[in-house]
Amino acid sequence: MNLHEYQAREIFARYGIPVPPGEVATTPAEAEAVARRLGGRVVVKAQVHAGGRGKAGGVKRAPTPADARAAAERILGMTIKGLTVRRVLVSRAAEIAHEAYLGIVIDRRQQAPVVMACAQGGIDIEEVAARAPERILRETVDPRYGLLPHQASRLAYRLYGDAPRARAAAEIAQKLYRTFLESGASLVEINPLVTTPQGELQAIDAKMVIDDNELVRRPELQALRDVEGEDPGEVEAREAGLSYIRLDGDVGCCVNGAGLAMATMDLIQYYGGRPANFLDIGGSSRPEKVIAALSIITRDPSVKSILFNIFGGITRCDDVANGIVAATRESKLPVPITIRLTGTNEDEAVRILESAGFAAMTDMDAAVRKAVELAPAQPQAG
Amino acid sequence: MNLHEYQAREIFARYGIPVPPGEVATTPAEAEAVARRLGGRVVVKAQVHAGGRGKAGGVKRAPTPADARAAAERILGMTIKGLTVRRVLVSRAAEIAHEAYLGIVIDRRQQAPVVMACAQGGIDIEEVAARAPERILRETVDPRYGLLPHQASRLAYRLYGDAPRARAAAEIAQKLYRTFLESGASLVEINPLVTTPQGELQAIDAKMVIDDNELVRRPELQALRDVEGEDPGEVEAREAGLSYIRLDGDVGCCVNGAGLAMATMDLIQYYGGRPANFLDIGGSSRPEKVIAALSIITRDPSVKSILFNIFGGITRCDDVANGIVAATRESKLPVPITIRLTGTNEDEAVRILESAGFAAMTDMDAAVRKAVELAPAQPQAG
Amino acid sequence: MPILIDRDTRVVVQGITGRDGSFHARQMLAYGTKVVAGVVPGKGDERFDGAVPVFNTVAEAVEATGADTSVVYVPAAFAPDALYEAADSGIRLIVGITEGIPVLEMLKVVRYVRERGARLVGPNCPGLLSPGRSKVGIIPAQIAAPGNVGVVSRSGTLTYEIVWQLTRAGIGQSTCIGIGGDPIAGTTFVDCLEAFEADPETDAVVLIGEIGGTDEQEAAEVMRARMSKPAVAFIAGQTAPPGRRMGHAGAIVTGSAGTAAEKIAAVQAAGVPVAARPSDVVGLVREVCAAR
Amino acid sequence: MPILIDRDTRVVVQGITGRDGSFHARQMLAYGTKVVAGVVPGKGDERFDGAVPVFNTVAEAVEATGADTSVVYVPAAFAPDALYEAADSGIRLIVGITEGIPVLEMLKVVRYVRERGARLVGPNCPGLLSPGRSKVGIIPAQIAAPGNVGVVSRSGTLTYEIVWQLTRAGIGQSTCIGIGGDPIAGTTFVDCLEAFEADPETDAVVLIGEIGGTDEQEAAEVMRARMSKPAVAFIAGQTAPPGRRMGHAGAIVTGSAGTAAEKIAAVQAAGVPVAARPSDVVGLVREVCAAR
Repeated sequence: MNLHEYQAREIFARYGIPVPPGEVATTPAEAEAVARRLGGRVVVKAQVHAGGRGKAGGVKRAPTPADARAAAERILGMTIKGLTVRRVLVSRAAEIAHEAYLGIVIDRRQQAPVVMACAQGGIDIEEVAARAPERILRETVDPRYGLLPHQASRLAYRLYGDAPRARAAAEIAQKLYRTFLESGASLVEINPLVTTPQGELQAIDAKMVIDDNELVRRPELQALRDVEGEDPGEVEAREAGLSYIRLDGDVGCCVNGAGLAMATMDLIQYYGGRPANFLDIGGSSRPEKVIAALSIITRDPSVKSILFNIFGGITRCDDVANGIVAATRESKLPVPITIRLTGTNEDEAVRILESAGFAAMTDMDAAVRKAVELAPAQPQAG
Repeated sequence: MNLHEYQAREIFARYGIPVPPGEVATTPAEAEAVARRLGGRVVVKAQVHAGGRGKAGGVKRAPTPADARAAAERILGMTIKGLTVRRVLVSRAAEIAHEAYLGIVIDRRQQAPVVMACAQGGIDIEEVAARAPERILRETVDPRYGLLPHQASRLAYRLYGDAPRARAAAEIAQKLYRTFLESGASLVEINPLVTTPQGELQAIDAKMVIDDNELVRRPELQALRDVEGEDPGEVEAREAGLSYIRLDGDVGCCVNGAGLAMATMDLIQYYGGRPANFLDIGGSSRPEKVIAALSIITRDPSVKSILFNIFGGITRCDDVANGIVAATRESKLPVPITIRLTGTNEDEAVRILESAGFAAMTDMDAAVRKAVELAPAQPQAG
Repeated sequence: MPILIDRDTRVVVQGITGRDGSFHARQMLAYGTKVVAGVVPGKGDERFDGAVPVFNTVAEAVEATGADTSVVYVPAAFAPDALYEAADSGIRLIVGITEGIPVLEMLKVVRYVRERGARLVGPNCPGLLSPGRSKVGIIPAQIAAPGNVGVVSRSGTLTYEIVWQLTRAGIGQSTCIGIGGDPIAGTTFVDCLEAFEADPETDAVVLIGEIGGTDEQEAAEVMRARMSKPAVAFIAGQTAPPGRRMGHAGAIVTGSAGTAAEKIAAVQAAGVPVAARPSDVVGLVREVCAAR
Repeated sequence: MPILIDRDTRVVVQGITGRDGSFHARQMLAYGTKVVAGVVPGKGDERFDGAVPVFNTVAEAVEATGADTSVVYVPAAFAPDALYEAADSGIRLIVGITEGIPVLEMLKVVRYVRERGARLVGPNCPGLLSPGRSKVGIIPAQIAAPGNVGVVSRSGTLTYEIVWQLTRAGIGQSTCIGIGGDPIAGTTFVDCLEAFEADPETDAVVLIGEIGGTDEQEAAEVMRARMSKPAVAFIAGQTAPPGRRMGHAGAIVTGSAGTAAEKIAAVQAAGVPVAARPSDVVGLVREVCAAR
């Protein structure tokens, strides 16, 4: 789960990481009031779960409260990568002498958290990693020991030549590690970590991603989820225990298992179609899940053809068939459906579907090809 | 540092380990008042840093508050292994259906904490360990992981056949481990861990030893030290940064280094004498330490002869010599002194001592022999 | 010889009385797997389905039954401790089926298990199936047939799909192993490839990958440099939106975004053919075996 | 060849500007030890006594100077981190002089150091002296002389006493090593005995033990079963009151109270003579060497 910048900086501050003062606002008037409270120059920043906010015009400097209001007016309601901006962060503008990067992620290969720093900050760190990996400084953490003081210090002395800044940076790295660990994060980032002309360090942007598996035992973080800022289909899916991501195509699909779901999407493309979504109903096959899945798919107006691809293992094909029949009993489907089922209780499923007037297929390629054919060809359709 | 039972049980209770209600009392009237508050039968227990309190008459059951008063009257002021009882714990008497042992210590060989349990409790666990070690159940803790739930559970199921008690015991073991870890203990013990006729578990006696090296960072535990309950010489020594243990003999000794101090005591015995103390002035040789050491030794009335044995390495012999001269300038020593010094600045030390009227030797055997001779032979003297 | 499990594998089921544990214990028993014990704290002395003894602890189960392999169906909140317990009770192979274990927990678990000389497969994995010999986990038995192709995969149903197509085409499997899709896994593609390479009854390997991480790139390196046996791959997620699954974090560490395209390129560069569709796997297996 | 250190040993001093660190760094330099670097965070770019470069981190010191050995004089509160740092900066031998480190910290440190392939001597130890070659720690140089007797001890000044008597009697030493008196130590008697056994320049070993723990009993077992070279022991603490030093706790774990009497009996049972007085060590060394 991604946190918004304003949420992440609040958590950072709780752990003692220096962040410039700021508050979130949902209206231009609020933004102006916050700017007045803060005094001095501020920055108004769109709070959306999308990268490249700056380039999209979602970040504006405002020398006066009136400017802050005007900036908020322009930013609130703006759409960045398909997401509507509903909140802005109004934060005191920092004076910047130097920008660095500090972050912590899990290194899958070393099976350890890695603290990373880079003397260039405020930039696209992925690009640095790909182009000039030697510029990224690393400390691998033994998860049984945590980030040891000398590791934080070593990283900090490599990042900054002077002892005062190195000491401050080492302390921030230690606090950032505690934030990471105690929040169950899979990523925390300060980008940029700014040095002011007075030589002080400040975390100007804050990013946190929480491991979804940690949320069960961290209701206080779960509560930070911004459902308004998400696709409503994805919210509904999560509540129904499904995994759903909306895409640009027109063939809506419902599959059991993430790998098979991705392979199904790939096969739709292989046969010239475009998947409208990723949807994994998971291992269980309770009919309610199937009903929820169908409701989410059919609500997407770009879906022109629906494909079920079920490989029955633990999932029982007859359960899925019953779900489809139940979901379509009350309201007829607005678009054609292609159903492929094979494996556990396949025969029973076919019987259930056929007696409800559905055809059932058992071959994946054939089913995908048919579902693609049923979506009317649209050059560049969305 | 040893804690008293009443201190340890308070810490146990803070960690959620069930202990019967009770309070400490310093007078018989207080003991009676506590017994009245608690209601029902109580136990009155001497609070001294000595084992075998029960055998020495330091633990008495009291069915009524008046009995508690009477028991406290007999116990307070009593001497157990040379220590005067100044406090009693008045605790509600538990009904006992079964007694077990539960403890945690550091296993030096495995370099790990070991949680130990024994289905026989309230007994001398060292004796069981020596005589029937197979009766002690063990779980070795990986210090990087702590006592894992399954380890506590495994120990508990081996200790008790029934699931309800095993679950309760596993929980107590986990809490005891947290107590151990967070207190910087080198030993924690519940002996006995009692099962009441209702099937509930209670910690009836509580023992904790804190690693002295942990006290610097744990002032709240340091504050629990009962200086009144200790030998005044040992208290003074600790405050002066010396390591001192009073013994039964008459040759008082002052040595630098624990190993050499023990070897010196052994050599006193080898030559027919009896050491009056262990005293290690440590690596530094500031004259104040020497002055404090001499004051502690001479205050012990059983000391008939004093021996200094200094091997100068980091310790400088001239510093020690200066300390001896300074300490004896104001008050003459009541008993003869034998001084052996060798190593760093030995010549200078000899000069200092001789000009102050002391003889100085360099051979350890010769010095010990002489110090023993100077203590008048006393058959079985104390 | 199949890898990791065989006819003699003696299995203890941790969480045998739970919903998933009981269902799959029965499936394993029906397949002929030697399920010798179950573990559920507090249910020691019971018998599962009147036949399999249940113990309070894995240590007891191992002592009483000689179990050497454990399969864990314990809910996520208790699963790490179940994995720790298996590792320090003398179990040599631990199969973690449970999904939803936090990554930060798993970082500690994998080290603990490794230090104690055990192997963990999973978590969040379907387990292992050596057709005709033993099944430990949840892979449906009816989709597989004995043979000489090793299958290793990060996914569940996609594996079943491909195994089923192999079986229908008359291509049996030596062992099918699902290593799980979590970012931190006890067993990697590389471990499995090495085991298949060493297994005299495996003639070729099918590797089923997906987006995220760089496991497939590491596997490609092993297939290129250290494997004599032919391999075929399929990699899912060409149409997956970038940045969704550990995309950003992974990319900072490795400089790779973990896309299917990168993985396919790496595997092909190692001389291993990559199937465009799951249904192309059968044909490629036939080709690489014939070319041998 | 002396054990663990030699003329080529390149030493970094952690805490070189502190009271103890600076004094002993000078002593080591005067002895001819290759003190190539010091480490004090925040004092990088300085030079100690105008000669030894000081670095902010051990990693930098190792990279710039090729240091392979570290000696730690850092105060107890910061010493564990200094030990961790040495271990993960490529140092192979770490000598921990600092006293007062909590046992619970050391339990974690010893595992960390071991996993990273380094050896820790100490903490709370006087270090090592290979007479005429190198000195790492605080053993006074003037008490020792080159020769073929290895000395290993848990104590400080008692070691000096015995080494000095050996030297005065014309018996030189290959290496004198003080492993420290703390309950948890990185290097044990057994480790040192094995090293002396393997060292062609050591002909006999003097072991100096004391009460507490069972290290001497374990050493006795090694001297009996795995050592061809003769040994002599002295064990201090026969008159020490029982139950004072880890007496109770140790006894519960091991069933042994760690008394001198138990240790002496164990060592004698291994065929190793135990000196009644420190001054008897010289004679016994002569005897065992002559009998060889």
